Amino acid sequence: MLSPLPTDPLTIAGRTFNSRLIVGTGKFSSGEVMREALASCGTEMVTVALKRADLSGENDPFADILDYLEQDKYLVLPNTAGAMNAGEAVRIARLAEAAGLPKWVKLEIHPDPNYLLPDPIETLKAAETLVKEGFVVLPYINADPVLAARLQDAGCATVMPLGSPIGSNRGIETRAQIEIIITQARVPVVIDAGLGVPSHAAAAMEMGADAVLVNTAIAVAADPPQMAQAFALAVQAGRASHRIGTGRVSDSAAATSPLTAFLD
Amino acid sequence: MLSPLPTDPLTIAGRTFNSRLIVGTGKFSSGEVMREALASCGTEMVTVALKRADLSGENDPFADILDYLEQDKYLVLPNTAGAMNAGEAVRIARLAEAAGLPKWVKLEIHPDPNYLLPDPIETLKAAETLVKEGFVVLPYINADPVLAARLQDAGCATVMPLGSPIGSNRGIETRAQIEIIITQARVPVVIDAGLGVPSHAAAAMEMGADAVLVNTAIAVAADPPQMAQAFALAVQAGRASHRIGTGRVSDSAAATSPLTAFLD
Amino acid sequence: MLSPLPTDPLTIAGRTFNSRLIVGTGKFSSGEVMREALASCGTEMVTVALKRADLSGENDPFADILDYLEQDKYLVLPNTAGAMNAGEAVRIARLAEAAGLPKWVKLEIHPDPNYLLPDPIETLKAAETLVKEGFVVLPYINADPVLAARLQDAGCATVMPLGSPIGSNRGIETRAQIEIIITQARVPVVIDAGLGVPSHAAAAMEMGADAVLVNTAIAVAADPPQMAQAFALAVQAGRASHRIGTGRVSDSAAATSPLTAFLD
Amino acid sequence: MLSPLPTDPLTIAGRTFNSRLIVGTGKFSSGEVMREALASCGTEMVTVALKRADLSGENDPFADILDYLEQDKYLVLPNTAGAMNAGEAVRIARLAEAAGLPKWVKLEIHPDPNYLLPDPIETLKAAETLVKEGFVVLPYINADPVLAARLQDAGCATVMPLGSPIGSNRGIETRAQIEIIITQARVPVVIDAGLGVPSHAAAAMEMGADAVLVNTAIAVAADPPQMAQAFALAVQAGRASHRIGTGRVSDSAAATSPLTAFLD
Amino acid sequence: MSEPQSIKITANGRSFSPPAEVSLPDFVDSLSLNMDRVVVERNGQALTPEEARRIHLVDGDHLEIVRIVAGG
Amino acid sequence: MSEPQSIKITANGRSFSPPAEVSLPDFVDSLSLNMDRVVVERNGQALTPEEARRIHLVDGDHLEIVRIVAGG
Amino acid sequence: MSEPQSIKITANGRSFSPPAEVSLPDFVDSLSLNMDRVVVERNGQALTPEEARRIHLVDGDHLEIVRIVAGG
Amino acid sequence: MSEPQSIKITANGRSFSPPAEVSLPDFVDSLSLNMDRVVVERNGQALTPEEARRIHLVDGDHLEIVRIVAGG
Repeated sequence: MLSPLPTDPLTIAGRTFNSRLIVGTGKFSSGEVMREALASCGTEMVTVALKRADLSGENDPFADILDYLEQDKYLVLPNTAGAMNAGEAVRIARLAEAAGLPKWVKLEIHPDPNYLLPDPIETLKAAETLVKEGFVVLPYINADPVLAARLQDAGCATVMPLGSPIGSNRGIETRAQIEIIITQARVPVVIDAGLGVPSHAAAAMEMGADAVLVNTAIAVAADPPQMAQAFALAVQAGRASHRIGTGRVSDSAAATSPLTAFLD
Repeated sequence: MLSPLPTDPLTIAGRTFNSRLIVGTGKFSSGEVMREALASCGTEMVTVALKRADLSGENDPFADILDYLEQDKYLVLPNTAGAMNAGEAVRIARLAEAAGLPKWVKLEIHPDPNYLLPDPIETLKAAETLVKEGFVVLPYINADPVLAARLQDAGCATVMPLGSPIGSNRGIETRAQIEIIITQARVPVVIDAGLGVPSHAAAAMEMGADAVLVNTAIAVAADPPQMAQAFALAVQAGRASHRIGTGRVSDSAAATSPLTAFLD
Repeated sequence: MLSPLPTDPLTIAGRTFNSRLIVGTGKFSSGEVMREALASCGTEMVTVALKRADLSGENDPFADILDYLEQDKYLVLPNTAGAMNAGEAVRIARLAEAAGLPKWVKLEIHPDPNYLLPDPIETLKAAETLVKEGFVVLPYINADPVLAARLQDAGCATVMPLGSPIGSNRGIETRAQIEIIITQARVPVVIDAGLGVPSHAAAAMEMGADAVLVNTAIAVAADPPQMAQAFALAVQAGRASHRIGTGRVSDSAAATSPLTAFLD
Repeated sequence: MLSPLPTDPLTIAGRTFNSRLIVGTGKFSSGEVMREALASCGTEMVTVALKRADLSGENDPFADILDYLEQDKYLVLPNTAGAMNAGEAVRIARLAEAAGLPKWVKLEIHPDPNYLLPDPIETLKAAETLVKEGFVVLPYINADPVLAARLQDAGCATVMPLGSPIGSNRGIETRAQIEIIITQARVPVVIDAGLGVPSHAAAAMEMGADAVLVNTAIAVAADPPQMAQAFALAVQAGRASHRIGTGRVSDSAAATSPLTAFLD
Repeated sequence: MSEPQSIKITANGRSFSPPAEVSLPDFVDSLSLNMDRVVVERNGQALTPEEARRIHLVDGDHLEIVRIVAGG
Repeated sequence: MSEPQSIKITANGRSFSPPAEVSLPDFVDSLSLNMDRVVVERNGQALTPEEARRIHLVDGDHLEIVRIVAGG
Repeated sequence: MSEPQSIKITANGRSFSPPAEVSLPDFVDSLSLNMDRVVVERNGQALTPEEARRIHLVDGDHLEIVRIVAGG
Repeated sequence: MSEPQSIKITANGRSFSPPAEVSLPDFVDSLSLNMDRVVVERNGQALTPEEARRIHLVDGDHLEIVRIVAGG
């Protein structure tokens, strides 16, 4: 049994989170599985989406997702997925607030259905409006250091650069850009999208990211609760490594055993 | 607090280990720090080396390393570091056995002092001799699938391909070769050398490695006990991910939120 | 002596170029060296910058760069380096036109002096204005597929995503994003910035880029004319490979010699 | 039209070659296509294999490969593909010599049919025998620096480490090991196997390899003669870049244009 | 006796003709949706549950009726 | 006799006091710059060489005088 | 008169019974192979064309007959 | 009376001249090493502690005296 690592909370917009793993609720096979996965990994922030109600009379799947999310345990973060531009994103955020969700929003505007990559122009425009209206804005962006700096200047609570396209499981393909974003950041940096295995999440934390958001890799795993725990452990490991400071990469080898030639 | 992952023991030569993290004892700042690091990470196998006694009359540092290693908690695995050829390696293994250590040996023969890369010819020769003499042989090798197969055929208990040069902290630079080794292996595959951060260890386990050996990254960290735990968590995370099965890497994106365009 | 590859011209805004290597004129040790390098590599497009005149009375180095550029051989492409926002970029473009340069502009707006990364918001704004005024606009951008699509829709003649930061010689660190940009492009894609060695340029062309822009790697080389040729050869090689179509990457091996076991 | 780069011949075992591209003859669709590809790329060394004659009475395809290889233009290098051990490899080499081929041999011993990875033990054993018999030995090996050093000490004329498995087109997956091999080499280093596109070949030369061997990527291309030329250009480009010396990789950016803020 | 009058409104892009003066909750009911499970935007204005409960629809109203669902 | 009058203008962010009615080419000369080697923006308006040659400066003019230099 | 005697030899792993004293070239011909296109190893000994031409096979001979083919 | 005779031995590559018949433990002591902390190889033969304790050195003996230390 391991002695636990010291706690290392994350603060976003004045609220403290004891877990640096944010979990998306999409794609789980059932509400029960989702609930178990969320509970098992210790996350304290989860995302949800808004969707036009089906007026055909049938019930949507997952109609009652909030029944599966104890709002005292998790900050429920609405996203603006589906918005094609700044105006729609703002309206979605207001609807989420009107619905009684926290006045926080994961701002994502990705017109293109193939790669779901965010639109930098619309995202900045929407961020400026939502910040003015008092929302805590967490924008999902391409790994663009200049855009990240502008969003930070615009009052966003975090920046959430993508590691690779949503659901691609390809990990951090934008390492060089994300390193610059982290260097320049005055707000927490959350790596979102593309983290497919725990080592991807650990690597993100080792780079100095403040948190990661994972959805697909957990939700579609054969065992979501265990995979969620695996990601939680990896996030702790990577964060601890970053906090302690990692060794220098070296071009040659360095012996770990005495090499004094011996035995004639 | 996370619910623990199911235990997933490793068996080498009929002996069961509850941890898949093997720790080298080199380079720690003191015996106390080493002992604490070993205890905190739950390892059950640690390596030691043999060294010509200093006949000048002064005491060597670390003269009493065994005092810091409870042999009921850890399998103490002697290595043959310093051996320049098969003959010397065999003699070192015999000396370790005569000293009362377990009849196990981490076989490492690396004549070159710059890169400490293992000699495939001498390693196979020594392995054949030591297996005949009844040793449990764990050879440290370059990531060479054919050599790994031959050592396995020669009766070695594991193969230990390197990720990158000892102490380099560069992680797994031999991924393609190691994947082949794992595919072909009938004995446990232990990734040894070069793992510099927890994500490297997690990635090794995700690839299907059975265990990892870490020394430098833990021993020289600013806080060895915490870094040891970080590696232990990463190993658990990567192993769980491998056991559960990881998602397919995809070229395009896959939405985690409904994208049905909405809001006119 | 090699038989030449078939010519494979590039067309931008209706103008045809027989070389797919665009060369920046910065950082050369002298005008003579620059002229020789440009001549030796067969480039047909070179960039220049505008700079406030020094009113102190001394002469600037390179005051007479146009004397070294035969405008019948090269399209001289003014860039907007130094512009901090859209307004300044537009004014620089107009000054270049007033000076009698072609009504083309390499649009680059990078407020940050450390990484020289382009500002997506200002770049789109300036592009819209300059296109309206009849400029042929070649925007230098981060590897952002959505931004690239918007600039293309705004009437830009190319998109010029960066491989890695200007002058970093790190090659293509944004491969995944650039692949998407190329897939979506209806205008030529020019990889700009960070190409440090010929293989980087070849790789860009193999990916399907239409051209590359190289400056630092040529200008600061020990032998700029030879390095310029090396890049030109690599661009031809990569382009030919892309045109012919490259083989599939395979997970296993495929024999090139008969392996029918033989010799009893 | 480019001014040609200075010639930069390669010497192996006292024989000079004006091309650093060695081409394998396997897998071409016809002898005519092969002949044209070899001619168009300027190679001066090509490999062939030996194969048990078919005693069934039918003719083998390619029965007359030597008719397509002008031996005054190319050194025809027999390989030992198909040998399962040192003894078979030696016998194949002797048969090739008896057949009147040059007393040179590409030594390759790869028992495993899936990955065709070379056997280090058998390869060294065969090399020692063949060197004693006066053969010029070019061993195909895994990227193992210690093995490379031993083969060099045994009198081999080159070492030929693999970039990735034969026919995989995955390029240089063994970069770190090959860099060490090149650093330690006193004989030419030829990168063999896995080079799938011209940029792979250029990168190998930039690393300091003395030559590359390419077969599959050329032979199975839609247009082998043009692809062969593309590889030849890439090899020249990479070699020139290595000879000139490539720029330092930098963590930040370095401006290529004056950035003195201007325009109030 | 005169027919009860109906009005024309749009909801989620579709046209509906509920009776004049229908309350928003009754209209939502008529779609067999649970008022506690949806959020409504009326003419571009997001409505809290309290507001929504007090609304009576008028001709030309434009509604968006949305749900909170799983999402990443 | 009265002093020849001078005007205040700005060029590249610095203040100058050339004589009233000075021509742009003469002013550029006075800075020991070659008129054929520079491009001038006057009060936000880029000038072609022909235009520039005809300009006489007036009090409060704001100039940017730039050169074409090496750049990537 | 007695039957012409035959011998047993192995070539490329298969058994053959050519007439006694057959020459190697004749044996290779009998396999419809072109002597100029093959190389022969006899009892572990590689033969040059000149050597091969002079050989007569004897009972128990073990041959490998190989060709030079395309290879990487 | 005759001088006590000494013998020549090698230990860890160095020459020593202990008194004849010296026991291995006494010799190790004389090097200020703790017998319980070392392992000894004599003439290529690794010795267990029990064996080591019973050994008396003879002229020409070749010893390796090693310790167990930290190592990776």
